[in-house]
Amino acid sequence: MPISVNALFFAAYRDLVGHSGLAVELREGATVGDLVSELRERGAPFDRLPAEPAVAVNRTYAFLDEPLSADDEVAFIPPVAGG
Amino acid sequence: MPISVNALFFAAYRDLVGHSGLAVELREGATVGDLVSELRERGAPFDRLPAEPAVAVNRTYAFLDEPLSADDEVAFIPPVAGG
Amino acid sequence: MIHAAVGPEPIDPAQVLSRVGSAEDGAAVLFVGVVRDHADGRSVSGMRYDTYHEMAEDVLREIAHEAAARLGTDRLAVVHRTGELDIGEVSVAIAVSSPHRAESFDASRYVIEEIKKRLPVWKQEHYADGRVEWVPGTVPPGTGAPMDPSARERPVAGRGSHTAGGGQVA
Amino acid sequence: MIHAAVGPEPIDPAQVLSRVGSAEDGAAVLFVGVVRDHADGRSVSGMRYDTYHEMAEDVLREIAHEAAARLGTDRLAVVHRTGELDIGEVSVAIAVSSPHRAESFDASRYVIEEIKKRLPVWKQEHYADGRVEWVPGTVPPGTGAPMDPSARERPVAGRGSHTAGGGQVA
Repeated sequence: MPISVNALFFAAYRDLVGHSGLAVELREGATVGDLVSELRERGAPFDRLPAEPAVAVNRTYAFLDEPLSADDEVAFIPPVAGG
Repeated sequence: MPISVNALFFAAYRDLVGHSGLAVELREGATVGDLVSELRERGAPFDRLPAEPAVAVNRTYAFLDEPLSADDEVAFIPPVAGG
Repeated sequence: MIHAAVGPEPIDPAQVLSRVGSAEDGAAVLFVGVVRDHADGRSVSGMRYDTYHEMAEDVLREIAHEAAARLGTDRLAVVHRTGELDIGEVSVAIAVSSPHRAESFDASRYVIEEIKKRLPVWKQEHYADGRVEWVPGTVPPGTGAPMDPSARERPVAGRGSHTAGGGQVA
Repeated sequence: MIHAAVGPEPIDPAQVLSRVGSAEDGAAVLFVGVVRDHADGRSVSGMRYDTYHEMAEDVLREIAHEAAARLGTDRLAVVHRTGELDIGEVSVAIAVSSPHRAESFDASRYVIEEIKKRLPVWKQEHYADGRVEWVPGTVPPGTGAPMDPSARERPVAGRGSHTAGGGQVA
């Protein structure tokens, strides 16, 4: 059973890919790293994303080996600069 | 030629000696330490002053070996507690 | 009461300060971050703050609670602004109070340092020459490539201090 | 502009903060000292601040200039109150601003630490039980018994940290 997750792109990453978010289908048991690979393999503009971006899964920072579930929200987080 | 200096007492020292200030005659060339001795030798209440108090001469902190001149203002400074 | 908010409303530092203080407290510290007119020698005309809003309030609240534990009181308020700001406008205000001053200084500093390390906020500088750039940032700890398992148990802050990773776009 | 004042007028921290800031500055820090309702486990009902007024403004101005050198800007304002204060009233407010935050935190802390070390101000606590006591203080560096000549060239701050010398009167 494939699963669908919601990828979100902020700030510089949104500018890079030209999307603020999109749904991506992944095989069951896929990780954040698999999502990144799946997107980068689509070619331009997604191949402009870094191979090892910072991400948050369901609004919590996560490593690339975090497994994903259906409807997870995976945010691509450019280096932050608040304050 | 004796000189006259003005001794000032603040806060706890004013309470100790019961004066906020008084003129004291000293021999020429006397130091702050001589002023302290002169006062303590008068007995109560001045003997309640510490033998080595903090002082300011003309509004600048000074050591007890500082020589005094006529009309100098010598403040006896209890431990400070601003803020 | 701990207060943490992220939003587009202009920030009044005095109002943030008024959220802290109590009869037990002898010290209060207010930190104010302001948009300044220059960066790395370039003249800046304004700043846009973007945020991952849903996550940012969670992270700010988490930072506030960590800081309150150091502070030893729950008198802590922090507000971060979003949207378009002019020079001199307040981007962030942090107010804390505690019985003694050391804890207030420490907690105030902690909040702003952690905001810069891990609050999902990005700023885009508008330069006087009309160009626009995302300000280089910091990779938050606890994300990206997995570290070896021993390191992973306690994310190392130092890891998050470089500015690579697509932080700048002309 | 550096501002340093000692006097009996109530202090408005927001007004002190408004004395600093400029288009160059990205950070401002405001420190506020407040009379609190307890000290060493005893209930306090108020505080009297006495001062050697003529000297205190000189010393405060000197502290302010030293702090401004660390701050790297002249945006520094410090006001110390004198007279009878109730619980919750502001005894001291220090505002600074600078391009970056580290200097503002450092200068703000420097001013309050130096005030406590050497500003000729004394405070008398009024306790809920009707008693009154001078708060134990700090012997300022550079005064009292002469030290050996080598030490004397640079007064050692550590020397001034004890609380002996008649600081308390029942």
